[in-house]
Amino acid sequence: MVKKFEITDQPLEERRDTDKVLNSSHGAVTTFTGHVREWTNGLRTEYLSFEAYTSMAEKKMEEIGEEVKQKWKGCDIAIAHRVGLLNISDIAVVVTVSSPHRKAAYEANEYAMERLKQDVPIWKKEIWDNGEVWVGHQNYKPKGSERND
Amino acid sequence: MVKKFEITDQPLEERRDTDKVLNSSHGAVTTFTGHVREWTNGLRTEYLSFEAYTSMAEKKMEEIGEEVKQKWKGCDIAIAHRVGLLNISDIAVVVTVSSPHRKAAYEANEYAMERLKQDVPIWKKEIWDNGEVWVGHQNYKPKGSERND
Amino acid sequence: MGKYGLAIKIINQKVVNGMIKVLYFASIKDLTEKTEEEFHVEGITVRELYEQLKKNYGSLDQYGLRFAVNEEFVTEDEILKSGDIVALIPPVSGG
Amino acid sequence: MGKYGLAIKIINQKVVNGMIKVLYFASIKDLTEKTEEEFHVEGITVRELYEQLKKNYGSLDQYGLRFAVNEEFVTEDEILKSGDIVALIPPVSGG
Repeated sequence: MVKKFEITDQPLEERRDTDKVLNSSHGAVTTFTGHVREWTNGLRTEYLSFEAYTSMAEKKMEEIGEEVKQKWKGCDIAIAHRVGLLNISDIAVVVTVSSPHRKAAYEANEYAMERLKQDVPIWKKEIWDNGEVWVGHQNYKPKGSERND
Repeated sequence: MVKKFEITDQPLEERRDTDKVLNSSHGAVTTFTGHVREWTNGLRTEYLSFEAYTSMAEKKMEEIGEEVKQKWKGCDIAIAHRVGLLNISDIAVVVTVSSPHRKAAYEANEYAMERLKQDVPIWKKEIWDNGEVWVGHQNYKPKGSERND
Repeated sequence: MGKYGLAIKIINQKVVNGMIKVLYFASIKDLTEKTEEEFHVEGITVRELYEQLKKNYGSLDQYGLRFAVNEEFVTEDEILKSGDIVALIPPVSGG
Repeated sequence: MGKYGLAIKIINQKVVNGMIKVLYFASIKDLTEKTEEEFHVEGITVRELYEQLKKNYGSLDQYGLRFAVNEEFVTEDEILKSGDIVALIPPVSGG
């Protein structure tokens, strides 16, 4: 069975989900990939660790998918998020949206990423050479520690 | 040499350009692919043919790239467009944008596609079982013949 | 069941069935040094459970937690029933 | 050089050097049945060239053409010089 909303500990590829969402009335596909950055405002990340409440995370991603299909008729969407240790430039998340039309594909993809960052129970730990922190969980937080927002 | 702005008669792959644009301070990559739709408002397309004024098209795409890098600092971008005969679901265009941050990656990608559709000298011919037409060149035009906008 | 007490509810056989599982993730897992534990606290609210967990593990307020019951976000007024799975959800940071 | 004439300009050697190449694409290529042709029309404007092309190929106005000289869009007031490459650009439809 094709799994459109998935938490996985396996490496992600950018184009993994296009075939799951594209159909013959779709002319546009947008793919977002979130990558591990090495440099953030001068701070060097060694690697990242992601943890998820897997069953709830997949359920929440599926709910986001339903929202997207309600808001942008005719769209389809797949979301995959990786957990475990990720090295620099590894892909943490892939959001793939297909649509008859271009504008909806952009909008729906961005919306899905915003919703994912709000409500999907996944947590990121940054590891530098001199320490580590769960992003956003404590008062101390290095400046600019968000990955891609 | 890496060619970031390219007209090609070879098949395009969605992830062809990520390595050309991603660097260690980038956390976000957006990819847009425009695919040949079979069904558009009930009209069945057999295939498409794209023609380009290649040298000017590559120059114009490069100018769009410069615009994008001016407007969204820190972004990088690559654009490839295929010419020749394309079958259903084939990729006609790939726009890849990498950025430190997510929002810019979406905006810059959408902007680049809009600019491409305005000013890059590429022409699309639709071929059905009973005829063909250069899209937008004549008074007669089947309803909804645009691919993805 | 008092607001600040997490007493075991012994009402006939309910003590056996009346179990609630609590899941810990990320920074909260680091704090509790476990991924889950079970409590016999049927009928209390999420707020009451949280107050007890603060007694067990120290101040949790600075973590900005949300709560999920059976994989859905709930308010602190949610009343827990036998078999519920409660998760403490620190600010999410996927993507 | 008259507004509606596409005469060959013979000024010393300029006739040899004074060549302009015109490129045809898509629907215009279908109409002209060629991809390019050359004219000796140095010093005329794009508008004057266009008027002559309409005499050669019939009405072109319905195509909504833009014009490029040496791979840059230009207005119809652009004056053509020796060696220029002019392209008739029908509405683009890439993507």
